[in-house]
Amino acid sequence: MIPVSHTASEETGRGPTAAAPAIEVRELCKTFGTNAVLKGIDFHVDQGEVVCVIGPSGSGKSTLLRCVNRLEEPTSGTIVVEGIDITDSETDLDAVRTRIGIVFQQFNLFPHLTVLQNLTLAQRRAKKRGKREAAEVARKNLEKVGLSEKADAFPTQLSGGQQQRVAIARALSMDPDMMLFDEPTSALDPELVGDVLEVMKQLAREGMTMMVVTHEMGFAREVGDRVVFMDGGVVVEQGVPEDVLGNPQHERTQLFLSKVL
Amino acid sequence: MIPVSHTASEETGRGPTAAAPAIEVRELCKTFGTNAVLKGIDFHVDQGEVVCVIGPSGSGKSTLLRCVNRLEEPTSGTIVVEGIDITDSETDLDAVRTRIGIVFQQFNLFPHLTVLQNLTLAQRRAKKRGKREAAEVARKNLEKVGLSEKADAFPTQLSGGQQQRVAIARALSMDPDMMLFDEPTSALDPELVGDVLEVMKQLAREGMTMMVVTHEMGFAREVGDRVVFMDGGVVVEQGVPEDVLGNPQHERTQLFLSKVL
Amino acid sequence: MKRSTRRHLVQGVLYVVFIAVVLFVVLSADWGRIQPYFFNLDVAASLFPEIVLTAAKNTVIYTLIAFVGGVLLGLLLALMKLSPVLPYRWLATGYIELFRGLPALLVIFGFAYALPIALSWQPPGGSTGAGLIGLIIVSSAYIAETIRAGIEAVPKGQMEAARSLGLTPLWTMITVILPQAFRIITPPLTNELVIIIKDTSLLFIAGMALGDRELTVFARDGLTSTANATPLVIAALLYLVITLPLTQLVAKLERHNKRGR
Amino acid sequence: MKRSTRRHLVQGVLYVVFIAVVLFVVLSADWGRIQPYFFNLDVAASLFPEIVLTAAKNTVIYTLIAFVGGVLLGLLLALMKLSPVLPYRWLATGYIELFRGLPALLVIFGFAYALPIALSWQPPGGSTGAGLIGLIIVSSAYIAETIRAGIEAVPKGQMEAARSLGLTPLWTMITVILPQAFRIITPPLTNELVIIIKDTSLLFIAGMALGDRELTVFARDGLTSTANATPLVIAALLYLVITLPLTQLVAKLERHNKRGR
Amino acid sequence: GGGSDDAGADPSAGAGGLDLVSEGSLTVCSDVPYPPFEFEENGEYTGFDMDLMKEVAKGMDLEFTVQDVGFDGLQSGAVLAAGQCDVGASAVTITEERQASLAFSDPYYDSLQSLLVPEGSDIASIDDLGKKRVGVQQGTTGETYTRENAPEDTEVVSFPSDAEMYASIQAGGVDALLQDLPVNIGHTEDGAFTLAEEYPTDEQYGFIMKKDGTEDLVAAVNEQLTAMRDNGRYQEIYDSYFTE
Ligand SMILES: Nc1ncnc2c1ncn2[C@@H]1O[C@H](COP(=O)(O)OP(=O)(O)OP(=O)(O)O)[C@@H](O)[C@H]1O
Ligand SMILES: Nc1ncnc2c1ncn2[C@@H]1O[C@H](COP(=O)(O)OP(=O)(O)OP(=O)(O)O)[C@@H](O)[C@H]1O
Ligand SMILES: [Mg+2]
Ligand SMILES: [Mg+2]
Repeated sequence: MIPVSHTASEETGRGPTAAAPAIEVRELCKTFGTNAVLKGIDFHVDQGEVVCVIGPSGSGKSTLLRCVNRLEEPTSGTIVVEGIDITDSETDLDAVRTRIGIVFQQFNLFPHLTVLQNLTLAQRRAKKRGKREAAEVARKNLEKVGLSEKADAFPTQLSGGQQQRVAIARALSMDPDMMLFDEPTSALDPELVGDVLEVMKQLAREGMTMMVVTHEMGFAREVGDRVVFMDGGVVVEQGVPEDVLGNPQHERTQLFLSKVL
Repeated sequence: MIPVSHTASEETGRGPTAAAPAIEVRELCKTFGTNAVLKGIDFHVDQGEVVCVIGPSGSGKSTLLRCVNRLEEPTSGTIVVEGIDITDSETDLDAVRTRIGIVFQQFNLFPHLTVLQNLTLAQRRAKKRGKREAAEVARKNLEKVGLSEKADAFPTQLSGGQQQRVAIARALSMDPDMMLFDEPTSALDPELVGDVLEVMKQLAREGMTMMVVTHEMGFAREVGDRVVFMDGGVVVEQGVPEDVLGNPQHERTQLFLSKVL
Repeated sequence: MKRSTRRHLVQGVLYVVFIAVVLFVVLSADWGRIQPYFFNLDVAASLFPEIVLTAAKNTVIYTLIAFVGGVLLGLLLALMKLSPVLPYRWLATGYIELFRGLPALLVIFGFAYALPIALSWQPPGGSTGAGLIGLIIVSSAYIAETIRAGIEAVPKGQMEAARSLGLTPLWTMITVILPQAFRIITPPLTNELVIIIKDTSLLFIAGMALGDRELTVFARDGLTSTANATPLVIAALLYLVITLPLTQLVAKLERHNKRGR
Repeated sequence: MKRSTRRHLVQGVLYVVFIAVVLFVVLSADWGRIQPYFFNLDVAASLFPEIVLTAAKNTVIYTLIAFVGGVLLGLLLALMKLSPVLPYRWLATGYIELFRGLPALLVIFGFAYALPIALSWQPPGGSTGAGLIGLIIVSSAYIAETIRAGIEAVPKGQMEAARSLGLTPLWTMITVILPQAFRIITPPLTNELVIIIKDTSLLFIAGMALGDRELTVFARDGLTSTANATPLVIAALLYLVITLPLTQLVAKLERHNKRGR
Repeated sequence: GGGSDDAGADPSAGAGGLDLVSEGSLTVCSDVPYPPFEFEENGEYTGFDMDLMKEVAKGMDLEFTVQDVGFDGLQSGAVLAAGQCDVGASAVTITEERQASLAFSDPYYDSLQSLLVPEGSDIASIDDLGKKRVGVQQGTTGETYTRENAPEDTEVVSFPSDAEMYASIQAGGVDALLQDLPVNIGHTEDGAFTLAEEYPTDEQYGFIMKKDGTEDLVAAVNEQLTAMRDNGRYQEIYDSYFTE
C-alpha cells in the first residue's frame, strides 16, 4: 500500500549522523479521497536550519508538516527523519515522534491537567523518566518560555499567548532534535503574538532545527535560513528570505505576497 | 433600573437632523456581574465620519459597539442614535436596528438560507418590502460587494472572505444610515483580508457613517477620519490617525502600538 | 523484538481469544433445547397475519400519535423553559422534571385511571386513548429537553445577527432559530421516536381491547395461550424491522452532520 | 400604539389565558373522588417502613449493579466500535443496534428465560440476577453510544498532540482522551443512570422473591392486596425522591459546562 | 334502559335502579388471557368467568360487553372507579382486605390450588418445598396459600403472570409452581410437567364492583347467580371447563 524505500536507512544506518539532513522528503504525494493535496513534494531541512514554509490557505502546508511525523499517512513518497525512514512500517513511530516536537495553531494543551502535568505526562510515559527528573526538565523549560510561575495553573486560566508558550515548553521537554510549528501565532490576539515569536527566535538562536509554517513574513525574513513557498500542493519557489520575499521569481509567489504584505 | 435621560430626544426631536451626531454615547457604563467592562465612555460618531476603535483584547471595544444597538443592555449612561435615545424603554428597538447595519467578526450568515434569501429575509419581515423589491435591492448590493454570481449559493459553499462580503451586503440591504464593524477581518486567512477591506474603503468613499473596531492599522491610517484607543474600559486617547498611531501621547497607547505594529 | 511486531502479536492474540469466546458460547448453547420453546414453527405460523396487520400496525399508529403529540407539546414546553417569563419557566421545569423522574409505566397508569376518575371524563379511544395521553405526556418531557438543547446549540451570533437586522423575536425564532435547531436535533429526535416505539409496549398497563392490541400485548397474550415463547421472539423481530431502519437513519444523519462541520 | 406597549399587552393576555387554563383544570377535577383511590392514608401507612427499607433500597442496589456493569461493558463496546479492527467494529455495532432496537422488557425476558434454557446454567442471584444481566445488556448498548460520542467530542487535536509527544495509543486513551470524554459525558451518563433507575421496574418480568422486591413490584403487591392505587402513588413519590436530585445534578453540570466554554 | 324491564321480577333491580356505565349493556372488565377463566378464541372472549357473566347479562336482559384491561387497573379497582365498566370478572379472590375497597358478589368458584413439578421431580408435596424455589402469581390465592403453608425456608418467587411462571419452570428458574388447579392442568398437557398435589382452600372467587352505590347491581348479579345454580346452568358451564 505504501511504497517503502529502504535506501536512506541502509545508507545512513539508524540514528542521526552529521551528514544526513534532519528532514528529507522525496516525491511525497498525499490524496484525501479524490483530492490530491500534495503532488510530489521534494523538501529538506538541514541540521540546525530554520525553514519557513509560506503559501495560500489550502496549499498543503499543514499536510506536509503533519506527514513529517506521520500524523497523516503519505499516499506515496519517502520521508526520512534523521536517517530513519518513517514511511517504513517497521519503524517505531512513537520513538521517532519523541524526537520531533510539534506546535499546532490550536495549542492543544491537555485541559484536565495542570501546566506542570502537561509537561511531565509524555516524559514519564514515553521517555520513562522518573517523577522528579520529569518535573525538573519541565520547570527548566517553563523558565525558558518565561512562565515559571504558572506551573500549577490550568490551561484555561492562561491567555492564548501563554498557552502557546506552554505548548512550546511541552514539546521542548521531550528534548527533541527538531521542532515543527504550524502557524503558531494565527489563533492569537495581535498583541500576544510578539511573546511567542520571541521564544521561537530564542530557539533559533540556540541552533534548534526548525520547520515553521507561518503567515508572519517579518519572522520569516528575520529568522528564516530559507523560505519555501507552496501553492496547489507543490513547492513553487524556495531560497533565502531576501530572494523569495523581496524578489520573487514566480507569478504565483508575487500574487500571494502582494496580498499579504 | 436603567437611568434614562430624555434630554437628547427632547432637544432634537425624533428622526435624524443634520446637526445631531450619528451616534452619541454619554457616560456609558456596563458591568457583567462584578466585572466592570465599560467605565464611563464618552464617544461620538458624526454623520459621514469613519471612526476606528483600537485597543487590546478585553478592553471593551466589542461591548461598546454592541451597546450602540442594544445587543447589550447598558448598566448606566445614555446612547443617542440619530437623535433617538435607545436606552429609553419606549423606543421601538426593531425600527432603530434596521437603520444600523452591523457586521461581526464571525460572519453569522444564516446557513440554512441561500445568499439571496439571507439578504431578503429581514427586508421582507422587518421592512415589509415585497418579494421583487427585496430581491432587487439584494442583487444591487451583491453586485456592490462583487458577488452577483453567488446569489443562489449557500454560505458554506463560500470562502470566509466571500461570506464576510455577503454579510456586508446583507446589512446594506436594509439601507442603514450607518454601519458598525467588529473586527470584520480577524477570522479571515491573510490573503482574503484585502477584498473585504476594499469593500469597506469603497463604502467610506461613498460617505457612509462607520464605526470600525479593527486590528488593521493600515486601514485605520488610510481610511479613518478619527482613531479611538480604548483600554480597560475607558477611552484613553483619540484623534486623527497620524497623531494617535504616529505620535501617541499616552504610555498605554505606545505600549500597545509597539506590540502590534 | 520490534514494537510493530509486538503490536501485531498482541493483536493476533486478541483475535484468537475473541474467536474462542464466540465459539465457546455458540457451542456450549444447547440449541436443541431452545428451538422448540423459542422458535416453534407452528406457533409462529399461527400468529400471522394478525401480528402484522393488527399488532404491528397498532404499534406504528400509537407511535405516530405519541410522537406528533410529544413534539407539539415539547416545542411549547421548550419555548416556555427558555422564556424570560418566570412562571412559564417554573411550570415547564416542574413538568419536565416530574415526568422525566417517574417511570413511564406509572405515568401511563395514572393517566389511564386517575384522569377519568378525577374529571369524570372518558378520554376518546377508551383505556388505550388514556394510556396514549400518558405516553404523550412522558415523551413531551424528553422531547422538550431535546428541542431546548437544539435551540441553545444554534450559535448565539445567529440570534444577534437576526435581531440587529430588525427582526422581531418571534420572526427570529420562526425563520432563523427553529429551522437550524430542528436540523441539529434530527438525530436525537429520531432516537426519541425509537424510544417511543418501544415505550408503546408499556400501554399494556392501561389494558387493551382485542383490536387495539400492539405488539407486546399481542405477544404476551400469545405467550399465555400457547405456553410458548415464540410469539415474543416474533414480536422482537418485528420491533427490529420497525426500529432498525430508523437507527440506521440516525447514524447516517450523524455521519452527515459530522462531515458538514 | 407603541410597539413596546403592544408587546406588554400581548404578554398580559397570555398570562390571563395561562392562569385561566390552570384554574379550569384544578377546579374541574373532583379531588374528593380521587382521594380514596389514590391517597388512602391507612393504606399508605401500612406500606412503611418496608417500602423504604426493602423496596427503595433494592431499587438503588439494582440500579448501581446495572449502571456499573453497563459502564464497564459500554466502555469496552465503545472502544470496539472505534477500533480500526473491522470485526470488532461489526460486533459492537451489531450488539448496539440489536439491543437499542428491542424493548427492554423483551430483552430482560430473553435473558431471564432463554439463557438458562440454552446454557443449562442458572445465573447467580436467581431470577433477579438473570433479569439484571438483561438490564446490564440493554444499558450497556446505550452507554456505549454515549461514551463513543464523548470520545469523539474530545477535539482531534488532543489525540494528535498526545501521539506527537510519543505517547502510545493506549496511554493516549487512558491519560488524555478518556478523562476528558468522561467529563464531557457526565450529564448524559447521569441521564442514563436515571433511566436505569426507572427500568429496574421491568425486572419483575423475570420473577422476584419477597426480599428482592423493588419499588414497582412492592407497589403492585400492595395494590393487589389492598385493592387500592395508593401504593403506586407512594412508589411514584419515592422514585422522584431518588431521581430528582440526580436530574438536578445533571442540570447543574450542564450549566457549569456551558459557562466553562 | 329497556333491559331492566325483564329483570323487573326483582323489585330491587327496577328500571333506572342500575346506574350502568353504558346504558342497556353490562360492561365487564377482565384481565385477559387467564385460561380457562378468560381467554380469546376466534376473536371472542370466552372462559368460565366470561360464560357466567354472559348468562348474568342475559338474565338481566342486558347486552354483554367485555373490556380487556390491565392487571393493575383491575386489581386496584381503578377501572371500576374510573367508570370503565360495571363488573370485574377476572378470577379475583374474596379477601377481607379487598372488601374494604371493593364490593364482591356471592362467591362463584371455590378456589382449588395445585402444585406443578417437572416430571420425575422429588417434590411430592408442599412439605418438600424447603430450600426449593416455587413460583406463584402476584396477588393470587396461590401466593397467599404458599406463604402460609410452605416450609419456612421455601423461596417464594412471584411473577406478573402465568406466562412468565411457566417460562421460568421450563428454564429451571423455579422448581415448582403453585397455581390455580385448572391453569396447572393446562401445563401438564405436553407431558414434561405433572401435578404433585391439589389443595382445597377456604377461599373463593367473586365478581367485583364499585364499593359505593352499587348495592342494587350486586343484588341483581347475586340473584342471577342463584338462579343459575338453581336451574343447572351453572353446573353446565362448570363442567365444560373443569371436568374432563
Ligand atoms: N483530513 C482531511 N480530509 C480531507 N481533506 C483534507 C484533510 N486535511 C486537509 N484536507 C484538504 O487538504 C487541502 C490542504 O489542506 P492544508 O491544511 O494542508 O492546507 P494549508 O496550506 O495548511 O492551509 P491553511 O493555511 O488554511 O492552514 C485543503 O483543501 C483541505 O481541504
Ligand atoms: N456576555 C458577557 N458576559 C460576561 N463577560 C463578558 C461578556 N461579554 C464580554 N465580557 C467581558 O468583557 C470584557 C471586554 O470584552 P469585549 O469583548 O468588549 O473586549 P474587546 O475589546 O472586544 O476584546 P477583543 O479584542 O478580544 O474582541 C472581557 O473581559 C470579557 O470577558
Ligand atoms: Mg494549515
Ligand atoms: Mg471584541
